[in-house]
Amino acid sequence: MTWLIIPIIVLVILTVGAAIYAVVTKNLLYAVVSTGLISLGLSLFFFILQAPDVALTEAAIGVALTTIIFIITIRNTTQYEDEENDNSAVKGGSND
Amino acid sequence: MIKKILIFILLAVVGYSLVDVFSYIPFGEHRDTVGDFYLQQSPETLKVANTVTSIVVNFRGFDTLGEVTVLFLAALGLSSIMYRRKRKGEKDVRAKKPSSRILQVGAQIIFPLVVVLGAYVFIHGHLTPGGGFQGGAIIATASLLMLITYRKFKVNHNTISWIESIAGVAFVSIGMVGLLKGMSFLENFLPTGELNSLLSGGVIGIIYVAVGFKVAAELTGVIDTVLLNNRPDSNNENN
Amino acid sequence: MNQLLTISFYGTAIALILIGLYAVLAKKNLLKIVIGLSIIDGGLHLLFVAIGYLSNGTAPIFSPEVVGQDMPMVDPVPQALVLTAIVIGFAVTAVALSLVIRLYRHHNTASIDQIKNLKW
Amino acid sequence: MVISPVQYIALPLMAAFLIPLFGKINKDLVRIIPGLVLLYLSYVSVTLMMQISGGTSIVEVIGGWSPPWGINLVFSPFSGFLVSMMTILGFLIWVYTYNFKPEVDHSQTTKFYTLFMMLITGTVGIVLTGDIFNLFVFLEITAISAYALTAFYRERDGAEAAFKYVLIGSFASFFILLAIVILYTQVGTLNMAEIAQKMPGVDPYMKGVILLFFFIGFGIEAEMFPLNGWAPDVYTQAPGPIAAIFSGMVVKAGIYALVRVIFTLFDVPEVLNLLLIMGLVTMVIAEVIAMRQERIKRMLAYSSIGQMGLVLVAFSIGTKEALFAAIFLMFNHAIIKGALFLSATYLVYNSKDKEISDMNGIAKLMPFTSFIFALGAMAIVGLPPFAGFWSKLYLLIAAADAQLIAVIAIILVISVIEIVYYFRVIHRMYFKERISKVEIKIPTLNAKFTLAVLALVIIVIGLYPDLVSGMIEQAANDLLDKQNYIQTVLSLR
Repeated sequence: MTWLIIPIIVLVILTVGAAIYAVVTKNLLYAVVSTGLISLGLSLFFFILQAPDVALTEAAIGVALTTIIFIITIRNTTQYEDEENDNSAVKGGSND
Repeated sequence: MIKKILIFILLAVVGYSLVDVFSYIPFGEHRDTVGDFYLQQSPETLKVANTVTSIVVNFRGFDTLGEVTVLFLAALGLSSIMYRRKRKGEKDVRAKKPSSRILQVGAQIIFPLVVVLGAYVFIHGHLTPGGGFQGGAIIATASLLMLITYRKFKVNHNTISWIESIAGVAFVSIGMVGLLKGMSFLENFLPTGELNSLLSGGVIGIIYVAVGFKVAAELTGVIDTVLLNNRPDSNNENN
Repeated sequence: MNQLLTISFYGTAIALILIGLYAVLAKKNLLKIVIGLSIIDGGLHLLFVAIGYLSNGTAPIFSPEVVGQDMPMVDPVPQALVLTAIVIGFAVTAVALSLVIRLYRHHNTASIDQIKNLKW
Repeated sequence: MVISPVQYIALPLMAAFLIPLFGKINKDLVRIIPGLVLLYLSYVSVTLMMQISGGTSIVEVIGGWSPPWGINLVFSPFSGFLVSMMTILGFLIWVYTYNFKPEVDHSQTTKFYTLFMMLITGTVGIVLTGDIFNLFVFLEITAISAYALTAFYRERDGAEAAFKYVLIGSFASFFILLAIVILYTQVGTLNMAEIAQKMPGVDPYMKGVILLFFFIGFGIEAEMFPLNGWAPDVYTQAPGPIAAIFSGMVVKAGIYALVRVIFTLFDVPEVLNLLLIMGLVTMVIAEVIAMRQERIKRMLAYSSIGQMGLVLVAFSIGTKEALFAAIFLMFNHAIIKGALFLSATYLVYNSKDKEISDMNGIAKLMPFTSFIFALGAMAIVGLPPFAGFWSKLYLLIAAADAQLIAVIAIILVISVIEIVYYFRVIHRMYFKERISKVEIKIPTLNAKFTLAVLALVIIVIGLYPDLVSGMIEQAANDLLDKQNYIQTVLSLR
């Protein structure tokens, strides 16, 4: 596993960085995409940890399906966290 | 502001305790766990090459039954939460504008390939990495592709609920057969075959195929529900 | 060397848990909260797989190349449990998101501050 | 087919998978089948309880691998008693639910009954299983059905309550999962009997951390302070019968998991002190808040939390008599709170805000339902000769034996508070003029049947507590006798 040390460190930075960005950014779409990136990083982690089954599951469910559901939700709700420059989001809903 | 400080104190406490606890848990060392027993029994008794599969389907098969149920309930709960009464003449609308020709042709080519890939993954679940959940998720991704590309592509809810029911009933019935034969629930009652051949592992392969169908149907149902309810709202909804 | 690996695996997992926790506690936006929940989930899964790892172990699959050689294998149990946990996590996320959509439809906002029919 | 505990899980699952298909044959089948399943399971409960009447346990292996390798179900006097209570109460609530809101669409009805059945199955699974990760899976089954059912009505703020529930419920899952991760590294197994066996060898620091995480996780499910913020909203927003299930079963399952972990898995008696303090704090705060509530369901919810605090106090005393009182309290609370929720649901059926003032003078219009509510109120505060009296009495005796004078004083003060706020409602129902213009809704015949049965149980248990005390005593013995549990499960090897 020694030769893997550089890729692992890159992966750590990528995953943690994506997590921080996902929390900090105001644009929810970017946040969701970085959540997908975290899942991608995790699935590579699982691969390195000799867990191909888990890696495959995380790739299929975490990277693909979760991200898609998040994106659909954003399309239905709002794209920005503070909702003031919320012009591009599909407006739906009413005050009832 | 006080709230922020409290949050950071809480995070510091949780973080410190986690770091402290895990500093006592060595990484990459061998521990005496039930895993050793599974690693020994899986190739010898069950003739299943993939030990994770034999744990998921046989040793801890009850967990998997519960897990399939969780997904089933999520699909059900989702459509219950998102449910709304249709107005007269209203149709399920998803489309705003049609997608490009290239995307359509591409989706037509890719769709069967991805479905075959998914089926391959769950049929070979006991031999190679992957299995019912992974294969099912892959197939769901394929139908997602069709849903997005073809605005008129409709998931047939009848078919889905049939697949889901039959696969679920197959899972429970296979478990019941063991019970009826005087053995325990979910026990393997078929010959186990030879290690690393397609027909090895007795009921494990069959159950994982059922799980694959069920997961594919459930995940497709989840995505379709979320997509379908994607319509602007009306005022007379809350009644 | 081993220390570095320990830090990278356990450390990433714990970092993810803390970051997710921060998002859940500090953020006002419902979607951000759900994102936080799924980040915590990811950290826990990594933690789970990491405790089952064995140095120089192979994946717990007796493929034809491995059979007969006495290779050390990683613990398969945490992997099986994580499979279950991932699927459950997805189910919970999906339900939470459907609730977000419904709340947005009803209140036309996704901010906790403005949804206060019940006391928070 | 031989009757065995696995049917508690397998049959409802089979039915749940089949319900959509049955719905295509006949629309009424989706409502009838869950009832038939629950009726059959009640029969299974009675049969199995007869089999273990000598104080033995039934351990069922799943997958053909004996513990600790496979998952096993344990139908012991304690878990069996709770399971029987849950299935029979579940069947009664199903009877009540039939025709509850006839105007709901067919597709929603199908979902409601499936989720309803799976909610009960999840709680039964939590109680039956002998594997800690399997317990987590069942907890999630319970939780997801509960989330969906909380948000079932569109016209209420159910989605908000459900989101809150998802948030706090996820925290519970995280802590439990984390505890399982650390536990697995220390003992290398997930079977509860083997964990208990290996626990003395675990490093005390690790033991403390694992126990703390379990304590937080299950404490949330058991409505322990300060983690019970979800409960009042969920009880208020969920459909009435579902609130009865929450207070009668879901919380009981959480408490079961908590005490199973404390008494069987771990050998740390110090945690009982923590449990005592948390129980007292939960009880006092909840009852004081309950006094100030203006909405009937919120009041019942806080009263429910307060009662759970009382149960935790009883468990924390730790003697055999106290455990007896605790289990008796759980039983009584399930029955009585069930009756209260179910009758209150009809008393404020059409009212939008479900305010207590809507119930002014309602006794003249709905004498039967009001009578059930009054009966339940008198039983839950512990007046003789109703069921609640005995459990409180036993608890006070147990506390006196353990020389906990302060605890006795607090319980008595709390009882006075309970009397005040319950009698305030009764007073309004019977002696005030009706001001609300909301139309009343007379309970359907089947709902009346359920209410009558529950009331009968309250009165009969109050007059003849010996009917259940034998079973409860065995349950208490079973919970205390850890070695017996370990041996019964692991002897199958």
